[in-house]
Amino acid sequence: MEFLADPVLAGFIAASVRLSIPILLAALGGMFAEKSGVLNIGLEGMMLIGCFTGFITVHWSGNLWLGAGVAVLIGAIAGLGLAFYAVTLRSNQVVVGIAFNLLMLGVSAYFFRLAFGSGTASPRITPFAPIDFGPLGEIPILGPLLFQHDPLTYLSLALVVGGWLVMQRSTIGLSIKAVGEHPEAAETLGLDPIAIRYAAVAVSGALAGLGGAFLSISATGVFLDNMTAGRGYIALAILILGRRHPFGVLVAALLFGAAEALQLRAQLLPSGVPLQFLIMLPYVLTIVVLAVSSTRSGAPAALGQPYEKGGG
Amino acid sequence: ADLKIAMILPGPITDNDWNSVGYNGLEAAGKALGAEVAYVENVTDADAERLLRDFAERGYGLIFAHSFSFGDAALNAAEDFPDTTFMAGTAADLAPNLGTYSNPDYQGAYLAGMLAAGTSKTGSVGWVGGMPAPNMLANLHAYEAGAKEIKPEIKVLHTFIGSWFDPPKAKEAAIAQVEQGADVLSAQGVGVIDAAITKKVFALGAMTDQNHLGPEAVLTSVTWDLGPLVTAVGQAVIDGTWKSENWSYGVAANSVGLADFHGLDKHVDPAVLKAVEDKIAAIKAGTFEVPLDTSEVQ
Amino acid sequence: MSESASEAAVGLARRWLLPRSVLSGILCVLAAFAIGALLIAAIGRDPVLAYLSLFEASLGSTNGLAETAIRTVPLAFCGIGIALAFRAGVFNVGAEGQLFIGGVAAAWMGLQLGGQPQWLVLPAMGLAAAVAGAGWSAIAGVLKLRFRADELITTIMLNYIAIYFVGYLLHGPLQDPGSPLARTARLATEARLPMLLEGTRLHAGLLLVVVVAIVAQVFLWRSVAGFRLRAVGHNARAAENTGMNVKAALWTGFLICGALSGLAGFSEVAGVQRRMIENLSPGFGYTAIIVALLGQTNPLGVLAAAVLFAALQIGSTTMESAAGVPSALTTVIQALVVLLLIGQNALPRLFRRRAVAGS
Amino acid sequence: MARRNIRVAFGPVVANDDVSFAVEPGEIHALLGENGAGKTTLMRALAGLLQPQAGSIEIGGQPVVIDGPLEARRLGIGMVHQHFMLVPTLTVAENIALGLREVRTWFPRLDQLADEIDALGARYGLAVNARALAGELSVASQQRVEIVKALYRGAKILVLDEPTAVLTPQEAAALFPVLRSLAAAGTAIVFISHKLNEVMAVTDRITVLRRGKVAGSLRTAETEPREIARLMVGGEVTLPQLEGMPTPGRPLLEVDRLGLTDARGVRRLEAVSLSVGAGEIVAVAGVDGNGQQELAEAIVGLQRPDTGRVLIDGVEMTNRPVAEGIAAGLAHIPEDRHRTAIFERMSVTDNAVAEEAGRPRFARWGMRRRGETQAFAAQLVADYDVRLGSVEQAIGSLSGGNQQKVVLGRALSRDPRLLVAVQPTRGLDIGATAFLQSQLLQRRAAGAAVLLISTELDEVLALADRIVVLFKGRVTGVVARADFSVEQLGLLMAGRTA
Ligand SMILES: Nc1ncnc2c1ncn2[C@@H]1O[C@H](COP(=O)(O)OP(=O)(O)OP(=O)(O)O)[C@@H](O)[C@H]1O
Ligand SMILES: Nc1ncnc2c1ncn2[C@@H]1O[C@H](COP(=O)(O)OP(=O)(O)OP(=O)(O)O)[C@@H](O)[C@H]1O
Ligand SMILES: [Mg+2]
Ligand SMILES: [Mg+2]
Repeated sequence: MEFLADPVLAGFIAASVRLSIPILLAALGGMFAEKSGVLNIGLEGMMLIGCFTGFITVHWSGNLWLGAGVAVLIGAIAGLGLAFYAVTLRSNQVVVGIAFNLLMLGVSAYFFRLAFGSGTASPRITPFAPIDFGPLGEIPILGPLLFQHDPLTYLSLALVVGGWLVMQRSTIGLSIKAVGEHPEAAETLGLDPIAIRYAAVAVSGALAGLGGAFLSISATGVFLDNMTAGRGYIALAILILGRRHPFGVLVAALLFGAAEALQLRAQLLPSGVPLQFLIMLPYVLTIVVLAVSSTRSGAPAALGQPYEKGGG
Repeated sequence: ADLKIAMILPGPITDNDWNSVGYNGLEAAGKALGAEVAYVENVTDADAERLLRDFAERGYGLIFAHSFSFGDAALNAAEDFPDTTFMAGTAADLAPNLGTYSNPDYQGAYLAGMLAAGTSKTGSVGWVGGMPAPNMLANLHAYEAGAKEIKPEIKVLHTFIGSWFDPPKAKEAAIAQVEQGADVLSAQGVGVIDAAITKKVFALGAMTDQNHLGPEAVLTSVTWDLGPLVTAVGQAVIDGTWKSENWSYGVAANSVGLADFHGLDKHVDPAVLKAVEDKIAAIKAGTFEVPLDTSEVQ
Repeated sequence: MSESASEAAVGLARRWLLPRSVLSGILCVLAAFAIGALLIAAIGRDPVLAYLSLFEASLGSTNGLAETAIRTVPLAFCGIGIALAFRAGVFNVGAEGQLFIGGVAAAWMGLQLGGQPQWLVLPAMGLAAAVAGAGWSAIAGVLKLRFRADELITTIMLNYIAIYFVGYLLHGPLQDPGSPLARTARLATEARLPMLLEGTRLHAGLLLVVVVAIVAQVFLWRSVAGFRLRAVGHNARAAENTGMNVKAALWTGFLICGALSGLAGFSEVAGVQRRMIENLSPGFGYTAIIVALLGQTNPLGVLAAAVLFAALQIGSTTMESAAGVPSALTTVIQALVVLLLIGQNALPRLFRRRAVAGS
Repeated sequence: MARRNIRVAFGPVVANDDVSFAVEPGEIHALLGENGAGKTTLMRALAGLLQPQAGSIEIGGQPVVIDGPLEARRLGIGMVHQHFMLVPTLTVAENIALGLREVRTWFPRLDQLADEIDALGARYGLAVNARALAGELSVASQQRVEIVKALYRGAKILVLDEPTAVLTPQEAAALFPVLRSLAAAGTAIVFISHKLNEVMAVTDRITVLRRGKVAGSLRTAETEPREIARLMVGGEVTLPQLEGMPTPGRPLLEVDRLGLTDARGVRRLEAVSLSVGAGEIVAVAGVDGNGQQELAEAIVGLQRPDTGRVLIDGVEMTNRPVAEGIAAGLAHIPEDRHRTAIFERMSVTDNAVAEEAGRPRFARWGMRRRGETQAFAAQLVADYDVRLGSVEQAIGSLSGGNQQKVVLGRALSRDPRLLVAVQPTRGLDIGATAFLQSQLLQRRAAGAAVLLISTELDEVLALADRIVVLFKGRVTGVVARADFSVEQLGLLMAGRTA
């Protein structure tokens, strides 16, 4: 039982949590959008814009929570923009999502240069620090898993529980699911599928924005062009791996984070495995788990299908 | 002489790293020579040749292809624009109007390795980089060699994160190294200094003085100033004395060096500091040459 | 109304609508440019100069046209592949990875065949690329058809894996012996695509992709197999009930997309880079998804969308170098063009009832 | 409740034109009309799902404006839609809770709601399990859920759009007392149906729509089916009837001890054996969901049986691809048209040749022959009286009846030796039904074997040479034409073996 107290194991567990949070938040957001029937390929862009606006807000105001709040707000606005295309214009949700990602990539880099010039002394902020739980942090396994993190991590975990409450234990969740499965039925009961989808996509943008902000105001204290580096796309996979369920998403994100943490540690061992094979480990693992676990993906019946009001 | 100088860079000029160095060098040379300068950032290999030709067509007399991976593109462009002078970063094949310049930051990495080993109390030091490109490998091997010179039994941990820019991942890679015992880190990518701050270890900055990113953590930085090289090349083109060769502006030319310690040298054994100073002198005097090793690692 | 009369009416409408949609498409691009002009002016650059250089570099000169054509090739190859897969109901977004695998296979074949005659080497390279790309895509196919794993996800993951795998090959077994760089040795002249236009880099890959687009168009709309592919994409269950082989159609979607993306890799290797390199594609396979859908998943439409995108991307970078417009802004303008174009496609539908045209 | 001079138009299509219609509390009022006559549209306007361009609606003498489903509900209007409006992944209680203010937002009191639903159901003899997933219920119980949903939401005016189209005779018969007891409790009921005998049996008044206009309004007691049919179609319609004795030829279809387990592990068919000879119509009767669809799909090749054999004209065809069956002269008219038979967004032409696109007639060297294909589609449209604008129109834009005619034409134009038709007249109006049934009889006369799977006892009695009764995946009896009796069939369908 000695290995339980091993600092390397503790570090691995804590790192798994840290690496999973941004993806977890984006995937949780994606869950709301997909449950309502909208495929949000734009998660990546929403993360990136949250990453940027969160950073710049903290840089100007010095207030970390204000930064998180602004990232959430801007993410939600980006979500509304995507919803306008996906829901109102009924455009192909894949193209819209990719175009949004492109737009956010450009917008964030452009405004970063506008704000800080092309100079090379890149700005830095002091990110969230882990909360000190004293001896709790020393508990084997549980300590690094639960008691060595910063406030944003706990907020994220709370959001998972909140997401579960909303989806599984509230009529809001019922409405979202109804709209994603059978929008006509929802409409006959007086629900407004269009409004619900707008709201769900806005929430997904807000959560993705927070996930992005985590990268710049919690995980590090810097911003760099394209800093999300594809995490929004990974989140889409995590979402399906987690079966669009808040706790499933949590487990899947932790799995991915653990694979990443593991490969970063495996590189330090003389294993003889070529570097590139270690780096691809999280991606391979995702595919393998998806293949062995998915008997049915359980996608909402109306996912990706635009809804026309009163359309017969 | 109305020389116009252009540069294409593979990444964003705000990276505090390779691309910032190139951009700063270009700007410095432009000021020094009174030359008009232009650049394109985030250039992919697929676009490199076209942009080189583009600049050549628009009358730029001296064009820098600031990446080891632009060598082919520069060679092809040079062939079709014989009156334009091209300079490619660490290129193997040259042409009469295509020269190359090395990336001698590995010389600084050797010094960094000495400092790291000398400062380390655990007997392990770390190094985090993006992709296993030749300049990165040269840097890593020199760092290791420098460390071994001070402490032959030192352990040098290295990690490649698999992409050039991913600060959160670089930070986690560095944290993993600290957890395996490393207490001095070489930061070949944004994010590593964050890890040093969090884990209360030292980091050695790269390319520019990165102390502002972690005043308590960045012991010093290996700096690379491309300004003198770009200026000298520009002057040679203006004077008509330019030759196709490997232009190397390293430690000896004061282009590569160590930044100010910002007072943190108190944490380093004076004997080590002395050894580093002696090494710099030896390099300048030509009595020591930092080995250039670009072999692959596992 | 008699049958033939109504058909004639539909035909006429199509003929008259097409130029109109092209016109409104152009208007959209112009609108995106107008917004871009404001942004360019906002940072103190000259929008007129910027757009002149954009146009000049992409369409305003022989060389510009050639560069646009060069960029069109990989976008169109991948885009047509993606379009056909989408038609079959296969959400293959793995073109990027398939392109890398195809590229490395082409280079390997080219190096193996050394100094053999060109008529042998080039087809062999193309075949190797197509087979390798299709093989890579087939992984996602097996995952979907055997394990029911969503191809949208597996192909995204396989893109990462392909790029790292190619990285391994180029740092290891296939590395150019004379260089520390992650790339293969240079291909012999026989293993390079012929040049089409003196003084430019335009290579024969363009001809190949145009032929592929026409063949794909005919395949999709005139052949029995193309009909079945579309039918399966529309309603797989009804397709099965009418005696069609659903699995065959899905496999066709996976394999064609892989093969054509592999050919994109081949044309980049044999036509542009003349060796396999680590960064063969700056996201061609991802841009091609937009291209495929903007082209309404019609091979010829995709070709046109690829030209538009190629011109935009070529012009953008020149705009950056010539007028000092930051690349971030050119990215914004590209995104605006896409968003306005898809908005324009959708807007009329908001005001009109569902059209009665077959698709 | 009254509605006056209602007009609804969809662009050029006028669905309701100057329609006036009134229903009293405690009354069951039938709304009749051909496919596309405008019945559903009228009721959707009432339910607040679309707004009429002209006319007014009064409830209890007060003019009202129904601008949405919420307002409709407030006014006590409940609608059971032709295609059920249940979210399959939610439970019955959750379905009913949707959009209800009374159910708390957080931790909705679903248990209490479920009890109330069960109680409400019990009061009107509508047995529902409020805790079951809606998607796992049988069609009949989904319908009961829909009615309970409307009642729970306080419906005083209940609209049922073709409620019996998907029910078995027994289930339909069980529905009528419910409707009567609701009416007795003061509910006004609008009952839409194509089945005149039901309308005669259960309603008090009848309003007939034709092409969007009111063709007549009558008291049920004072009229008879012939008159109603005449009002509906504007002429005489007689449903065809099988005549003459069977001339049994060699068996073209033999099903031998077929067994099938579905994806969820439920046993759907158990040792089912039957045979259909040339020139014979064999009907499979039974309550919906007793294995009929599985039987048809196993014969056609869409589902894999795990035991037993299927022979077509003596050739083993078990588990062969659908294409082989088609090549052997098998044609299938599936139950779920939208899901299984047609490609909604493809043209009528493409749909018409879907089964034969690769035949030399329609293809040369793998390329489709455009002229031949279109000529064929045009012929089919003419032969089967499909009403449309152009054969290049998407089939999804045709009315259901016309879609069904294309499906039928596609199947019959191949001169199949064996026709498997599942619920071919479901939801069709009387004229279309007559046409389709006469086509089946023509096939028989031409020497084909027809397997007619239907839950409509009338249809089965009128058309079949023999009737095979299925119950819970087993054959409970085979009755020859001479021995047909409704009572005995009813017993067999309830599982009593002869
Ligand atoms: N959403 C719509 N858009 C355009 N036209 C419509 C729409 N809904 C109905 N229609 C048209 O209105 C007419 C009436 O349709 P409705 O659904 O009311 O018929 P119905 O009487 O219910 O027929 P059935 O007996 O087949 O159910 C049809 O001719 C149809 O073409
Ligand atoms: N959104 C729509 N746009 C155009 N026409 C529509 C639309 N929705 C329905 N229709 C038309 O409304 C008519 C009646 O629709 P409905 O679904 O009631 O058909 P139906 O004949 O009753 O078929 P079913 O057998 O499925 O009941 C059809 O002609 C259909 O084409
Ligand atoms: Mg209807
Ligand atoms: Mg109907």
